[in-house]
Amino acid sequence: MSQFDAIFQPIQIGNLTIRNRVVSTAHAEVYATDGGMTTDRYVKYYEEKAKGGCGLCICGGSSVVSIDSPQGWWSSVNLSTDRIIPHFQNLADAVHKHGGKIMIQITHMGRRSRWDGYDWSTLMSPSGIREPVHRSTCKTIEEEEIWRVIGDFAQAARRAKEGGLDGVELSAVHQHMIDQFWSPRVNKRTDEWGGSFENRMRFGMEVLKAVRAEVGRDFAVGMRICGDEFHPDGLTHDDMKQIAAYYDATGLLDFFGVIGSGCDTHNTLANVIPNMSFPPEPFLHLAAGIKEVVKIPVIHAQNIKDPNQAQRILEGGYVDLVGMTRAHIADPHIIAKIKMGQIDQIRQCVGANYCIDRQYQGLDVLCIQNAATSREHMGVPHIIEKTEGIKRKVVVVGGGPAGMEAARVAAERGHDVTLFEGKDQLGGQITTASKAPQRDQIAGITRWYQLELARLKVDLRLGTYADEPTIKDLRPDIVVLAVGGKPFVQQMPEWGADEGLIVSSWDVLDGKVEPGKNVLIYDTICEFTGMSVADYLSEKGAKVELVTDDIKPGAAVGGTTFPTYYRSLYAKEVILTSDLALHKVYREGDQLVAVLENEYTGQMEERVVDQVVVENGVRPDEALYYALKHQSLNKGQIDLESLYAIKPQPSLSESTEGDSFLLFRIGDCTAPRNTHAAIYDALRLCKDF
Amino acid sequence: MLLSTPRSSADKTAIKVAVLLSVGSHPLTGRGRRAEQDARALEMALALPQADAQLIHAGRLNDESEPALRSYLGMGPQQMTLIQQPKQADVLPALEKHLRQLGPKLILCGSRAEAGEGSGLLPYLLAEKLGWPLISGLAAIESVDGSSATVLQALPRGQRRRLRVKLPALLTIDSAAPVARQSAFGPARRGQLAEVDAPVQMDTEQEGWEVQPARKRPKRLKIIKATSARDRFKAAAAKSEGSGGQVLKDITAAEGADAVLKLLMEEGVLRVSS
Amino acid sequence: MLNIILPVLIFAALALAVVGAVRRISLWRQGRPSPVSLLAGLAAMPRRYLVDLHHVVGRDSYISNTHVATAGGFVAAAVLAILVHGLQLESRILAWALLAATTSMFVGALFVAKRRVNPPSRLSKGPWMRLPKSLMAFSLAFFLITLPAAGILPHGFGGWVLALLLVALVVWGLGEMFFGMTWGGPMKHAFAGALHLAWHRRAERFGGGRSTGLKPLNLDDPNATLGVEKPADFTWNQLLGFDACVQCGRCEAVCPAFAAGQPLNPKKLIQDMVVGLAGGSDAHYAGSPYPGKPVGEHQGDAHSPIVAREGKALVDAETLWSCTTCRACVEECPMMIEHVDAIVDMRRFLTLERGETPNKGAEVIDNLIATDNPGGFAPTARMNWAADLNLPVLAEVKRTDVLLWLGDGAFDMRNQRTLRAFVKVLRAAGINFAVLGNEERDSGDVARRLGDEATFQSLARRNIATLAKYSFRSIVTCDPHSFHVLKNEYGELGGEYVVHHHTTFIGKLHEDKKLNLRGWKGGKVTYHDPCYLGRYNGEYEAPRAVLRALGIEVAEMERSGFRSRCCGGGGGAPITDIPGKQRIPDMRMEDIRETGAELVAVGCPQCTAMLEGVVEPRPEIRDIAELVADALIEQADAVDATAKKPQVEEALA
Amino acid sequence: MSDIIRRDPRKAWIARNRLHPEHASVLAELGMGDAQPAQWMGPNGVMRKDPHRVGFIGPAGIKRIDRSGVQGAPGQVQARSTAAQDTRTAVLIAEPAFHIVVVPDMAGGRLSAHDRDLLGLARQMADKNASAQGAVVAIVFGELKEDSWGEAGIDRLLHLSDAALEGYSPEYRIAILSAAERELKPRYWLFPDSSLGGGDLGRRLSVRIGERAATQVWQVDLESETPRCTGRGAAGRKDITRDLPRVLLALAECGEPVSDTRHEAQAIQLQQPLPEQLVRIEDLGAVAVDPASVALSEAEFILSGGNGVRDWDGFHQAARVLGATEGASRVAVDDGFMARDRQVGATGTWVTARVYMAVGISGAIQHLQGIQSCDKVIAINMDPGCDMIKRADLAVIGDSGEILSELVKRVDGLKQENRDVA
Repeated sequence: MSQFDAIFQPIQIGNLTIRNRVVSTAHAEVYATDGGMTTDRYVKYYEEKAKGGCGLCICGGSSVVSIDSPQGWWSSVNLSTDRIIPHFQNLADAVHKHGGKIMIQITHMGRRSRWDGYDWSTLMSPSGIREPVHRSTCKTIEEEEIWRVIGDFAQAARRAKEGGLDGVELSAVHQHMIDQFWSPRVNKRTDEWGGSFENRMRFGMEVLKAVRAEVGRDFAVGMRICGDEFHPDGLTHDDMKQIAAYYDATGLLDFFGVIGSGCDTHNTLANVIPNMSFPPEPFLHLAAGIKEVVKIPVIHAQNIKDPNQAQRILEGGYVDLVGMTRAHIADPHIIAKIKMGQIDQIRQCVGANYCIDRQYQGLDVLCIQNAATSREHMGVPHIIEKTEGIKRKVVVVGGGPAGMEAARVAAERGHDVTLFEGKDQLGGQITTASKAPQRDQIAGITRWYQLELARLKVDLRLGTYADEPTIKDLRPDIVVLAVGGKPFVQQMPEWGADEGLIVSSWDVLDGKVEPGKNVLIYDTICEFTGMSVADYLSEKGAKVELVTDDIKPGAAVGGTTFPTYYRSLYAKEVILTSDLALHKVYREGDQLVAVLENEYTGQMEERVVDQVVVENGVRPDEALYYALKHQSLNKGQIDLESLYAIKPQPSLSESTEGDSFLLFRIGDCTAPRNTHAAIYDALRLCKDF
Repeated sequence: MLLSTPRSSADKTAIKVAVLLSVGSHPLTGRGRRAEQDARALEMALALPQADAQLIHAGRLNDESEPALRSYLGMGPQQMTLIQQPKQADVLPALEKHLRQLGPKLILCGSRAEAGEGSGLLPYLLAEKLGWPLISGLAAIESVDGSSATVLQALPRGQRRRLRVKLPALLTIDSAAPVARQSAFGPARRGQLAEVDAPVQMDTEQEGWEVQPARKRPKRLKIIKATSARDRFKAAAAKSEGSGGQVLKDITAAEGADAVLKLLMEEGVLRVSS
Repeated sequence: MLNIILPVLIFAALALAVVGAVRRISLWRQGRPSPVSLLAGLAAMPRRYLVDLHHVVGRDSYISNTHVATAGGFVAAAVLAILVHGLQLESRILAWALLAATTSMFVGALFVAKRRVNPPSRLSKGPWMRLPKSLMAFSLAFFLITLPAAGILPHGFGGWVLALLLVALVVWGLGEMFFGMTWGGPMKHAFAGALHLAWHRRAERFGGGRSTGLKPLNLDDPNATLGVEKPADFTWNQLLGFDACVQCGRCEAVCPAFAAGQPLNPKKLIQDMVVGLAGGSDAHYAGSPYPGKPVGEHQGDAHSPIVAREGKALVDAETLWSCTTCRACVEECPMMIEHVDAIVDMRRFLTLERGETPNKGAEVIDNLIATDNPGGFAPTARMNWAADLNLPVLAEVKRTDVLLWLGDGAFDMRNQRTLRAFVKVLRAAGINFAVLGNEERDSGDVARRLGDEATFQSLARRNIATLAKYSFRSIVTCDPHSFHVLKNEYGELGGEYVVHHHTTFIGKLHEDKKLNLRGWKGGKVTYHDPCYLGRYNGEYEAPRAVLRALGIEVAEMERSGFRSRCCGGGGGAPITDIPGKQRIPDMRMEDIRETGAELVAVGCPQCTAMLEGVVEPRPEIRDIAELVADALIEQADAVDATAKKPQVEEALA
Repeated sequence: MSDIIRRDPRKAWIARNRLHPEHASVLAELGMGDAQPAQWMGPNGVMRKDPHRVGFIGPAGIKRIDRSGVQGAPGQVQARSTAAQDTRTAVLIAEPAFHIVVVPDMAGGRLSAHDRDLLGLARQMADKNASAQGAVVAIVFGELKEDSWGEAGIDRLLHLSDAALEGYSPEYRIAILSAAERELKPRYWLFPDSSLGGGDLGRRLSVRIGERAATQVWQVDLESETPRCTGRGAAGRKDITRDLPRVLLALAECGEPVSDTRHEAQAIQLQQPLPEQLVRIEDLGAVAVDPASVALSEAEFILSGGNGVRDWDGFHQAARVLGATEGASRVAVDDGFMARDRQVGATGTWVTARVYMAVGISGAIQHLQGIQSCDKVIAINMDPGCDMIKRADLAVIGDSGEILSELVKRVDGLKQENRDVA
């Protein structure tokens, strides 16, 4: 059929025919912000995936069935009330319209949540053992409560069915109530709900029976489990095989979703959504192991992002369906692009985990590289339509994320686009970031832009710094400045940047300075760069201490990413020191002495090192902007009301004939933020050019 | 209509080549067809100058097998000898008897049948019974004279090795051999299926076997035996890294090339002999 | 003196013509029998000539007018000359009439002569270069010798010298025009042409009819020849048809394979058949050769194989496999010769008897036999593309209004988009339709064009048996090849159906106001006529009407409608893949680019595949079904009819 | 700066007091001891710390920090955890109850993964009855590079090597195996059912000794009453389960390779001399094949190019001269230097080459995944820190263009020599 025939082989799940083997697996979207009801945003987000060809969407990661499983933190869907039913109907219609199928994951989170919100509920778990990731304490669940929750599961499933969804997935993974009962690590009960294998299985079994009794045979019911908890006292792969076979034998289940790793510690949590430091499909063997012992279809997700990879896994027969969830966040049209033979046009997930790291902070899921994802309801487009208006000459200055996106979008609109980049390659700060160990995959963002800009025939002027005359020579109608910024190491003169006593993190990563042997990194920002520099230098054999005046180094790095940094940094004996501010640096012989001041006591201490690296963020590069600002029609101003409303800039209606032009600046050269901000700046501004 | 130039067995220079043919089965639909490797064996015989190809099938003639058998005749030969054997018969004695009578210099066949046991043992049994040398996995016959044949044997990874074998010999043909020519409707329809009777010996051993559709068996991913949870995790998520490789720094390009060459020679992947 | 010589000459020429005719007829009779009503054919001939044939000739008005004057003049002059000079009927009126006829003929001959000054390359040279002179000799001679009879000049004017000169001219003229007509000169076309029209093997083509389906082989008779091995294996009236060729080269001018530099020239092929039926070599052929093959190296006779197993015979196999069966040659032929029939007949022999279908041909045929589709896909995967569409399947619903025939495009990701689009259109129009699903098989088109009549008939009979199980009013398909086969070639095997191409069907839906379409907003659009829809089935208008309904004004290519240039995808050509100097789809894309179109609308999966195979940048290729589906205003969107549809919609899943 | 007092009376006191917990570190700091401290007073009166020095290796071999000051051995913390110890238990089977003979393929002179699976299966069969353990005998031929016989589960090793055994010598080998059959009377014979090698030898032996071999075996059930095995039939479309015969031709993954035990691999020899052999099959040697005709996934030797390749013509020439199949990294493909079907890695083709030579490829994680089953990896790269170097068995740091052209010169030279000799 094609090189991807295994992907496009339909499959039966229960009575349901799924059109292909690709699933968007359950994740918390943080869009059910209307008290746990699925919002317009929520519906459009899934509709886009269905429109893009996704076979099955399982929405609502950790959607709760009971009133006392609080959904506050990540705004999960609330199935504890019939109010949800009409919302589900909207959702189901939107997905079905495009031939997709949609199910929802339902659960009682047990101890795995936070109590300090909404109804301030009391958390419960089989034996009242605290859960570390959420820092949550809980009570021991009582028999009456067990039966109530079992009934809640059944009612939630009924609501999903009445809402027109195609099925439910019972979450027995991530240490929710069902697998809390399974795991002897947290189930210390001595009654019929704990102890022996059968007793530990009882709660899940009763849930399954109750759900099945409520929804009948003609509605898909699956279960998501883990293939190995990787906890010393947790469930092993063999345990999980036994459990899977046990539930499979009931004949009540229609599918299993299997992932690797438990996640009730920060460290294991990072395995569940493997970031770019992991190899492709690291835990496939666990899912394949489960598949060996069960008869029903098995879904596996975890670092499957590429069509070839998906085809290989499916063709190999390891599992029946592949979850490509982050792949769909990065490009909801991935399936359509595979079908259209546009493999090179797929915006491939790079595993930056911006999406999931936001979610763990209770923020809505967004994609680092695709600013249209989950903004469909606002009218931010995934597919840029050609303009029906005049074709313009657009000059973009700066080949970082903002500039690349601006050039791409303007070119998709059909304009004549020239992109200037001072370096001899595209990417801007992404290139710098990709130099660190474990971070090379982030260059995938640039890779996509490179292919797209070539496809769209953007006139790329690499290695060319655009100055005022060069730009005006092109007689542009629109100039977009995306020149980014420079490391801001001059903030404190005592640091000695001007005397050459310190170097910037960029200098190190870009290879402009040789790595020292004994290095102090001072990081005021506590995001990726500081950690990356520490990792990079220690990888090169340096003795490294990473110091911050913040509460901990890497404090702003998300929950699925800092653990992989920690694994690497601790292994290389990098010292992580908090609460010390860099006071000054001076030279002593051929050594440098860094004077550090304790943030809370003012106590000074020194370090003798041979290199001091300062990561103090970025300062916008504004020179070109001010050179052009007053010559431009709009004086460089962006109309914020239009921008935020995803409407065209009013200034676009002005005539740019002759020498006149519009000037906009985006990304870090306006104010230093992150990759997503830069790309969103560009997309929402340029989509109406 | 003479569609091929048949060589009568009276032709003194002709080398008699027996080609053993079986009824194949299409991998997707299971429809009967000429077996891939057997057809290649026949192709090899037909392409051999001076060969007098004798087509032999041991089995049953029925509505199912006839189109498949005729598709060999569609390759040009006018006749096939059909040694009548019932289902579940051990065709070896009948084949042996027939071949001894026929007295070919070469016997060609596919490595393995597409239906039934498909163990690939038959050619070996036959060679053992006849006392002939056997070469398996042929890609080509380069030349044949009265006393020997020079052949190319297909090795794994697309490699080839040249062998010379004393005749008479039995050769089994691999999928690396040239694709069989097209089978044409006209000659297939016209060709003769000459049935001969033969002694029947039933294969009783098979009665104790259980035969089921093949169970899908994915290739092994990783074997992780570690008992500690952390080690299991590490083994799962580890980057593929070698251990103790040799790193040559600060050397000249010539020295580097020498080191690489040495390893290539050791591993035997360089073929500088031709 | 002339009074004596002229009758002798005229009757001698007529006698020689009869001898020539007997010989020619005996050559044709080497062919296989083919039952034709001889008398009815002869009776129909004048009308076929004057109406049907003239319709084709009239496409070139210069030569058409010239031919009317010359041929009309000649026929009249010949009859009158026999009366006036042969039978010596004394009639001034006849003499004047003869003068008028010869004048007309002479004027015509002048125009013929003019065409022969720097003739276009498609015209054969050689003896054809002398024809205008012969025409002039004939007309001038008879004009002059008739002047006395008309009373314009006295008898005996000019004395014996002039008389001798005139006799010489008469001999030349009579020789070429009477004897040459039957023995084998350029004028043979008149004689053979007239009989060819009378006894054409596709009488249906006359009177505005259409006959494009291939004739089946009788496979039940084990002794019947499978296809054509030797010229004598053609039917006698096919041989006659070859003889009718005027070597005008119109076929050559429109042949896509010839233009692409593949070794095929339909005119040369017909001439080679003429060489074959009479015996000899092609050394005397004076037209464009097969690209890359010098003239003079091939020879044959009526009872030798046309294609040699090794070395050269009359024609090389690759010539036969270069044809895309696009019928452009047949469409253009003023003599209504059936090139495609002849080519397929010869291919049948190569495939069925020799098993020499080149390149992927054997594999495709094996796949068709083993899996019922040319790609060798699992027959159970035919409906995979529609897993999310809940299409009604006939095995379940048993009866429907419209049977949607999917074709093998169901296995192709590109064509699946077209099918999905068409399903959307059918649903929007509220049509009661169903599919055969996994019960459908390849229609047999490719097998048949590759000469594998056996596999074609096997597929066709099984399809017919399947179709017989269900009840439906009509079949609709997005594939013109399936369309043609179902409509025109299943009949002889017992399958009679009402079949529509999807564009025709959509056109009707639009007429019936069943579709609510929004206006076209894109750029310039051109339309590419699929051969099997256009030339094979005469449907040029419906696709254009649909495009008009979308608000698209088609920027027509120079070669469109019945003159449309093939995409290169027909007749199994992409499978046999005979190399040329360039690729046919590239040439077609050049035609498309010349219109300045940004998008080319198509209506055939083969055309889509071939044109999309042209390297980018190139205009976008969309099936008409996709354009219509895009433009549908659905209930939900009706509120905001101007909303843009995301392009991804129809790509889907 | 100079006016900051640098004397520290407290330290001076500690230096004198041997019982003071900080005695050692102060001594070191003052240059009076041999260990360096983790913190000390700087010349400006600001405490200087070297956090890398905190703690010491305690008696359990684990880093220990004792802030009570009772214990301390500064300066010893740098030792990183030592390499994992070999935890395999050694197994000696002196008096085997029976023999199981395995005839591994030894492709490239080493035990292949298939061979190891087979040895794992043999081990399982030999160890089934703990009270009457069998010995696994491996019979190997020719020149070999393998050195982990015991780790693969071999108790006895019969290694035969003479000139007549090089190349294709099935009849000679069968004579040897027949002799082994007579002398060892093995309970089972195990062969890898590979396309040549064991697949050929195993069938030959089975007909020679009159045992109907089970072929394409992928599962052996030792638990049932009589041991049974399941193998593929009908071109892989059927599973045939039958009683276990004496000769077994098994597929890859028929068993798990031995990993927990180490065996003796004691060399043994045949007692009886071999009968003279009539040579009916003569090996005329390997024939050069066009590497481009070998599928990337099967290629034995791959030359793969990436971002670091500057001279692509040189690269292609090198591939030609070396007779290597060409591969590429994703970047090289994206940049248009190589075709998409040449891409190696998890997102391209998984390769299994005996030698994989990565030129200018830094080793993205997907790429490394795709080459994990390659035997030997050679890396040529400018960056000694890249992941490919870590993976490589041989890494050369330097300009790839120059190294390749030097290599080409040498190989051309060798070819010339060979021609001259011939």
